[in-house]
Amino acid sequence: MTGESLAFYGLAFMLVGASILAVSVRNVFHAAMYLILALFAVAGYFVLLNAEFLAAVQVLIYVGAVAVLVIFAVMLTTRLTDARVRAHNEQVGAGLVVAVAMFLAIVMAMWSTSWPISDAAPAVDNVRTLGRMLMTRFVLPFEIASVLLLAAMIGAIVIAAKETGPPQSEEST
Amino acid sequence: MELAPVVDLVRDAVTGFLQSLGLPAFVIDMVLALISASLIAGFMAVLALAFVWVERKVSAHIQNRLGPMRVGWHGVLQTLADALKLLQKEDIRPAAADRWIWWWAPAVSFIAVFAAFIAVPFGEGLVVRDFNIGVIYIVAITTFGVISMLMAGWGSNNKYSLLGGFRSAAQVVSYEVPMILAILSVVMVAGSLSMMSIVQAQEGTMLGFIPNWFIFRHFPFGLIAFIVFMIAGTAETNRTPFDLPEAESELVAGFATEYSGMKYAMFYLAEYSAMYVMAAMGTVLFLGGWHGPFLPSWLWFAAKTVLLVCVLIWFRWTFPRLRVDQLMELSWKFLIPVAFINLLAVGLWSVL
Amino acid sequence: MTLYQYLALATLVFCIGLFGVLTRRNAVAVLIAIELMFNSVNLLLVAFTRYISPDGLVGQLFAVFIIVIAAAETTVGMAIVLLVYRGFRGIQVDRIGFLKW
Amino acid sequence: MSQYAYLVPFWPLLGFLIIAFWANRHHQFAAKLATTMIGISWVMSLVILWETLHAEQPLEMTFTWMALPSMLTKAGWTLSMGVLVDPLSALMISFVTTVSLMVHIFSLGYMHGEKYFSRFFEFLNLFTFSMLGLVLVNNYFGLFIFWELVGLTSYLLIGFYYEKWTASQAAKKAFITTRTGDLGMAIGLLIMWTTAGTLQFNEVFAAVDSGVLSGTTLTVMALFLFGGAVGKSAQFPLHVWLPDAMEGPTPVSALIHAATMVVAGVYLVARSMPVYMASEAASMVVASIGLITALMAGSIGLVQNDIKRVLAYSTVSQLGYMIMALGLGSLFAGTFHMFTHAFFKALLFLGSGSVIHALHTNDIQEMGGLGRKMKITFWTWVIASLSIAGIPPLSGFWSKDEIVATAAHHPVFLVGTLVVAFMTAFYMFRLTFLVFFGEPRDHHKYDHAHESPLVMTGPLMFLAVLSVVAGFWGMPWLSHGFGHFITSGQGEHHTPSILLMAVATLVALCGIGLAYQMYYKKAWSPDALAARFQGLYRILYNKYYFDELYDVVFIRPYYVLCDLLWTFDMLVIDGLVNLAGWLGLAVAVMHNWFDKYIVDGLVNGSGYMFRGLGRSLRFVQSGRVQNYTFLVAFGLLLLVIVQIDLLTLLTRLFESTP
Repeated sequence: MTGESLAFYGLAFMLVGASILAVSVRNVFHAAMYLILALFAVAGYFVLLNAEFLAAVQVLIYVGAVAVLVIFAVMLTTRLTDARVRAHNEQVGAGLVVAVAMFLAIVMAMWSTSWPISDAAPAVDNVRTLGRMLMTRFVLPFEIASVLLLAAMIGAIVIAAKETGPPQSEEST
Repeated sequence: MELAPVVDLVRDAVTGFLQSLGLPAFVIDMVLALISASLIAGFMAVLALAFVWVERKVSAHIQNRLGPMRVGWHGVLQTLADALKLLQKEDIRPAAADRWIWWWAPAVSFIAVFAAFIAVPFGEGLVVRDFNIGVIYIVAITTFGVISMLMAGWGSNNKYSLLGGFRSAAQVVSYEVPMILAILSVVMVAGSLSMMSIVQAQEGTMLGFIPNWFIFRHFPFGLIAFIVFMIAGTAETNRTPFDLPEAESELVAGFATEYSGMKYAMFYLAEYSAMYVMAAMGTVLFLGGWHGPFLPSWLWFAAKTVLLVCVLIWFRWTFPRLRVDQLMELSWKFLIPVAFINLLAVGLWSVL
Repeated sequence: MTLYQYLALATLVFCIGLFGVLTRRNAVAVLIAIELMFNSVNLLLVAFTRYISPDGLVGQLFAVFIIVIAAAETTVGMAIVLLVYRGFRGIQVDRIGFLKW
Repeated sequence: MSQYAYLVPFWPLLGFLIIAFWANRHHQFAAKLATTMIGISWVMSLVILWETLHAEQPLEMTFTWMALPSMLTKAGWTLSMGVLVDPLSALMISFVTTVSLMVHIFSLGYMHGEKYFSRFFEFLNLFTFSMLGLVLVNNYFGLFIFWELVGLTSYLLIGFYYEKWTASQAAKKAFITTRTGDLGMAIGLLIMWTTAGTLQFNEVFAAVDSGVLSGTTLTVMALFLFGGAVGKSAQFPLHVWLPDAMEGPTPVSALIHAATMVVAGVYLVARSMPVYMASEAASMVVASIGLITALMAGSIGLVQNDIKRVLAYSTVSQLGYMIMALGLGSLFAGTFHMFTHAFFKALLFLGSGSVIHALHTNDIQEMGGLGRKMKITFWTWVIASLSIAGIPPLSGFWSKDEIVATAAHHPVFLVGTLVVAFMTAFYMFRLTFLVFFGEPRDHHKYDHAHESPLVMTGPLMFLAVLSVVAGFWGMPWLSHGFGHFITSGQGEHHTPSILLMAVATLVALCGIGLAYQMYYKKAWSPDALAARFQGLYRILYNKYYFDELYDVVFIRPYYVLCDLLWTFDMLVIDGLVNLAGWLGLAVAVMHNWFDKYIVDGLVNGSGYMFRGLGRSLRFVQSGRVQNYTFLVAFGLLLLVIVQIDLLTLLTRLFESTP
């Protein structure tokens, strides 16, 4: 039992547990909280996998923005006195079957694949490398991603903003 | 007198002792981490007590009165007495509260700030852990403060609390953008995200007498970045003039309305510690960290951070509170464009 | 730690997310489950980077892109949820059958 | 600049298009845009006028528009289009844009708050475009196109308040009446096309010179062509539409029905001067029609009570003047009067608009004493009235003097001209005294009257200045004045006759004096006069019964004809159609049986089949996102299963088991 495996299994417990709770609890706010926990666990894995920058970005973007957005939506759409409604629809059984089958199938498929595992040492100072790649080889996807963000932002404003069109011109009778 | 050798000495001694017990390496790391954590927690508590007293005294003197005078010399022990009083208070839980979320909110708020202290360099070599992404780490980890406020707002099941939570989330998310942009201009010049490297990049002087701090570099862009950073930082820590989440004249106490006793104190502790973290970041990024002549580095750092904290206090007692729309406009229509242009200018300066 | 453990873990989280997407009635909960799926893929990509091309970092880069896309997706998704809530006074996904027409 | 003359009409067209397609809801923007566009055209046309003043010869640009194959000649016909910048067209565009700009500015104030504010400016711009195009093209065909376009915009603007019954009726009347004249013009153009084979101005004139077009053909063609001018310029007997056109907004009356569009007929005759000069009979008809119109309209104007109608009859009368001068062969007199008339008549109409704006009534019997309240309107009105009456040294005097000088050789025309001058002076000052002097007759309205804002009075003042100075250009003492310019230096040049000037001035002063006695001093009662000459008064008051005459002669028979045709339709044509219908029904009954049992059987059979299929597939499309997602996930699962490499998997399993 090394420190790394301890961390791995601890985080795995946290991640899987939080994920299961996130998709099963009735209260959506609690689900969002479990989602944050799961996101945090993923950030921990990123640290374990020598991707500290990504871990920070994960916390900054997912926890700082996405989760806040989710909580906002929960607060705006669910009233505090939650009506006693079913949390899951009628395809729970079918969904469970497909999810389990999918898990087994993917695991089998992964196991049956030969991965070209490399023993090279992990890159240090990966922030600098990432930045350089973003600005050279991947500059086009980078720009497209920024345009996508802008479009999403404008789209969200347009969709969610209340209708405040120009005043209706009075029609002749 | 530098503190770093002393700290190293103590750590080596503890490590040696634990190794002699035959413990595995990660256990030793954990024990060391626990010791650092408790040190930081104690430091935070003292800090908060001190700053509450400083704030009360400074505000009193700004308003031409005396402030607390009774407990101890010039009331230095007043805050301690208040804290003791809060500790003894009954912990009231609203009947309709969402129990667990209500319980965890102050803890998360404390943990968020607490975790940020790990990356703060209190002096030359005086840092718990020098992450190579230290700046982003601090920015990221402090965003948990928002979550805690949302949790408190939701969990209390109170409309004032909920409104406070909404306001804080909107505010913090909005002001994170100009703050990160202001930080980026420094990071771009320093070429590193590590707090230590950024401080080291500010060593020496320009023209023989101007300290080589980022606030003076690329004049006036460094100064602009600093101003943007300070405004955004004030908003991030929810302090006046940006204290809308807890605006007492509108929302009673905002997200903290339903809290009492120790949990309420926890929010206070977190707020003052966050203020210190913000001041420490300002010091590291713009004011040259621990650099300075004659005095030991940790004293310089302490002096600069206390100065910035005093500036924040000065803000609080000088400016009136903003309206929500003004708050948003200040961020999206003024600070972000300014920060972007500033970033561009610094970048061009660095390239040319 | 080997790649297979990360693969299995990421797959598990992915399938949990899939289950959530298929069964939750609340639209926000569906979005939460989608975030879980995104994260499992990110985890997978970073694990591949670590174990297959530790010096290449392309996987991490794609994780960055996925985070960006997830942010955009959530933004638009939440806006749609708010709009639906405004129009239907509810966000039960199986009640909103208007895609049929 | 002259080579860019085609750009002059372009700006208003651009304004029209922008407003029509994009700016219909932005009223203020539309108005300012329209005004700006006219302003650009105005500046351009002034520059063009300046250049033309110094140009050696007219500038003409032509391109082939379409080539028509011909059954008659081998070469076929080509139809050209082009721009002609000569003194006449340069003069026309300059005063058209001037008046148009003034009217635009005036309308900013006058039409303010209208529901269709932007549409008004849109139409004004379209009109200005059409009018500029009309005077700039170099052939009759293009002229005819723009001729119809101005007719259309005139229709649109007369009927601007189309919710009002009288306005829409007036618009239709104007349109149909002018169309009657245009039919004649079209026939004239067809004659021109078949005999001369061209519609280019210079080629037609060359054909006239060379004798290709001559004799009876020429006379008939010229008279048919003049039909268009009669309709458009409201000459006898087609003058009836113009007074009714006053139903349109007052700025429209100023721009279209006083200064610009109605002089299109005058322009047509002026442009076709060589044609008319070649035919004695035709020019005599033109001159006679002009004189009759002038006398008739002037006499009607004496007794009317609607301020705008008086001005309308005045316009008709003055147009008759111009036509007469042209018919008498003086291009100079006709166009010069057209030029000066544009300014003072536009000014009069805008002034009446200002008065109407202040009082909200058209009836002069309800006005009075306004001179004290509306100083600027009053003084500009007086300047315009003096000008139209022909009092030296205002512009009307000089142009009217030229007409008198032209008519001096024909006794009938000379007397008629002087009578018209007298009547003009009389009715103009009748208006002036009734509206601006004396005691207010309707105190309620008087108390609410006020001077118009600067945006309305500004154009008034500007036009007043022009009404004063425009005439100096044509003073008979100038050797290189207007006459020299318009005829390109080869035209007639009268020796100025002081006697004629004195007589004309005296006549005008007599008219003014009579009006003064009757309506200011009240020395002679107008009512008593009306009572004494009751018959004449009634004829004049009812406008010589022209409308009633047309009603009896044309409209009633037309209705009767329509009734007859309708009856024919009902009985014969409908009978045939119904018969065909019955036959069709019989066939259809037979078809029905076939359809029902054979075709429908097939169709229903396939329908039942697809219904059954659809029922079984319905569950695939539930409209729920999650059902679809489930299907997607299921498909993904299948894909993943395909991806499993069983052999490797089993090998690994057995390897790792021990």
